[in-house]
Parts: sequence; C-alpha cells; structure tokens
Amino acid sequence: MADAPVAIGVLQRELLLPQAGGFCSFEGWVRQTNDGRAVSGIDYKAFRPLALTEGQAILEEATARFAICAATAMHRIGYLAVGETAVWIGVAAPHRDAAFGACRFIIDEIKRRVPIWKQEHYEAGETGWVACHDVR
Amino acid sequence: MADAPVAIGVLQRELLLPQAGGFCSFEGWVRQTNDGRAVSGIDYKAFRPLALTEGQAILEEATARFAICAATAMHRIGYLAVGETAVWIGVAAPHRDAAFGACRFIIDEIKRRVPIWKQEHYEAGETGWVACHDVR
Amino acid sequence: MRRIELEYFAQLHDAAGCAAERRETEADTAAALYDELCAIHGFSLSPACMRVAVNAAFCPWDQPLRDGDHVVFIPPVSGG
Amino acid sequence: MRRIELEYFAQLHDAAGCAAERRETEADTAAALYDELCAIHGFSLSPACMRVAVNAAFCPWDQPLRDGDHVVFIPPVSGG
Repeated sequence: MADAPVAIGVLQRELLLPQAGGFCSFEGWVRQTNDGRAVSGIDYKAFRPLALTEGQAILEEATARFAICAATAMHRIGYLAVGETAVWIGVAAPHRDAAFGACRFIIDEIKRRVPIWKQEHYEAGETGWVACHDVR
Repeated sequence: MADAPVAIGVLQRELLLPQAGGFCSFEGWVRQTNDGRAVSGIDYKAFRPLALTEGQAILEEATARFAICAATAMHRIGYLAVGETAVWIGVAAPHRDAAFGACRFIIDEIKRRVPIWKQEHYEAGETGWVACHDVR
Repeated sequence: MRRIELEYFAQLHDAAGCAAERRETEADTAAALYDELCAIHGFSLSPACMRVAVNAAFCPWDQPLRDGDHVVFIPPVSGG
Repeated sequence: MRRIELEYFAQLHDAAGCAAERRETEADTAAALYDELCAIHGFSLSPACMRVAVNAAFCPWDQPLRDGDHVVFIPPVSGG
C-alpha cells in the first residue's frame, strides 16, 4: 500500500534469487478511457488494515499453490493520473509456468477480494465508483 | 538482440500507451543450477539474421492473435553471469487476459523456434549445449 | 445498547455523508445493524453483493456484535 | 558443382571445428548436403530434430540448392 510512486526496480531486485530462472510481472495502469468515457484520473481508497492482511494472505496462498521462489505486490492509494501504475505484482520462480500462474492468481485475487475501491474522474467533470470488475 | 545489458525501463516506457490498462512482462534469468549442476554462466549464440526475422514474426503473430496494444522482446547474446537477464518480453493491452496470454505466447514461441543456443558453463569447468527445453 | 465504531467506504461513504461515526444500537448482528443503517442513511447496496468486516477481519453477517466493535461494510471492491 | 556458404552453430560448430566454411558440392538439396557433411565432420544430430535455413530463411529439407546459397542447419534451439 503506497501513497506515492514506488521504485519498481527496488521491489524487483529483492526477488532476484539465484535459484530463480523466470520472472513474471503484471502492472495495472490508469487507462485513458473506460466504457467509452474519457478518464482524467482514478482515486483509489482502501480499508487499509484489512487490505494489508488480505494482500499478505494472497501472497501466502500463491506461495503454497505454485512452485515459486518469491512474490511481491504493491498497490497505490490516492489520486493517480492516466498512465500511472496503480498495481504491481512480481513473481520469481525456477520455471516460467509457475511464475505466470502465480502472477495471474495474485492479480485476480487482489481484484476479487482486497478492500480497495476506485473512483474514476471523468474529463466531463463527474466522478463514479467503479462498481464491478471486468473479469478479463 | 543485444550484446550488452539493456535498460528495460526504456523498452517498457515505449509500451506505455494511454489505451493500455494492463502490462505483463516476463524475464528469463540465468539460474544458479540446472539439472542439479552448479552453473557459473551461460553463453548465448544466435544465427542473427534469422533470429531477428523470426522474433519479429512472433511479435506480429501475437499482435494478430491477442487484443494487445503493443509488444516488445529483447534477447541477450554472449556470456551472461548468474542473475543476469537473458530475455525480456513486455506486452501492453487494454485488459489483463490479453496481456498475460500474449506474453506467454511470445516466450513459448521464442523458446520453440528462434535460432538461439545456450552453452552452460559449469562451476566444475566443463561446458554443455542445452539440447532441449524444459517445456514448463 | 452497544456502542459501535463505523467506517464507510465508496458508495456507503457518499450515502452516509461521513467517513466514520460512532453509534449506539440495539442491533445484535452485523446484518441487523446494516438494516438499521439502510433506514437512517438510505444505503441502496444489497448485503448480497457485500461482505462485512468486524475489527478489521472478514466475518459472517450473523456474527454477534459486542460493545466497542469496529464495523466496516465492504461494497464490491474494484482495486487493481 | 555448386559453391555453398555454410555457417555452423552449437553442436555442429563444435563437430565441424569451424564457424563457417565454403564448400563445392554435388548435393542438390539441403538434405543431401547434410548427409555429405555428416560423413565429413561426423555430425551426430539427426535431421529429424533440426531445421534448415537457406539464405537466412527457414525452408524445406528438399529445397533445391543453387550456386552461392548460404545454408545453416539449425540444431534444437534453446534460447530464452
């Protein structure tokens, strides 16, 4: 949970373990349009104590389910402009199958159950809570 | 095809398009051990002209098959020490399904058909051509 | 009567017009408390699409409330 | 007789003891040329696990060779 931009390189370097041969990462970026509406930015709010414990639980589940070496996740909170990185997930594993599988699992679970809400700010001036996820 | 370390950040920034909401990347790192043998480094050789055209063809196929905005791939050639990044793939897409799918497709195809060979250098002093891929 | 600490997020924050409040209530479960608050604040989200957290941990809607509990109703999340 | 430019990679490089050579040959296809080179250099890789590139493009093993062609036999690849 970060209130300001995070140096992704620093997060990634901590995953650079000698037994890791594959590294998969996912980033969620603030998109210019959603459902055809022009977006100027997104305000992310979180119920922090629960978001932190739930995020940690997801990383532990990923480590138990997939043959990975290490995984990290970061989520920005606050107002982000178009193009900023809202979420970053990095997974290091001996082989790529586990790296891809765990990375996908972590982003899916974050979107499904971590108490974070995004309020889109539209170019036209209104705002709106994004109520349900695209499940893609 | 790069003979020296590449600034991944520069490659990634070119994929930061306003319509992209998801970004998936994969990196292959030189691992400390393979099949139980201690590796000191890997020497990558390529048949360059064909590796370049085949790499370009894979990126074009990924763009045709998946709903992505842009994709890039980089492969190091020459001697790499343990922990160095041998291959980097980055894919930006409106949604994460396409980003993950295309990224996985590109690394699988690179491993399957781009004329690059790795010769492992072992701590014990010998070397060996890695003849067939783990298919994970 | 129990004294309950409430925090509101997203649509519930907008409807309640505040981020947090303390209430005295006769409600003995999270479900009963939410019904009570629907009448007061005009919440329109159905509990069927929500979860509830007591003292910063997810719990069942029928968990008994105790004096001093901190309760958060969790609207559909949209992080990532 | 055709004059063919050859480049060798990986195990074929080791077996031939050189990275490239120019040969005069009667072989009229890539497959025939590989058979000829097996006898000369002792290549042990089966063509069944390899591909062949003529003038830097993959092609069928039975593609006719022309004077001046550049031929590369592609051992099983292992990039990534």
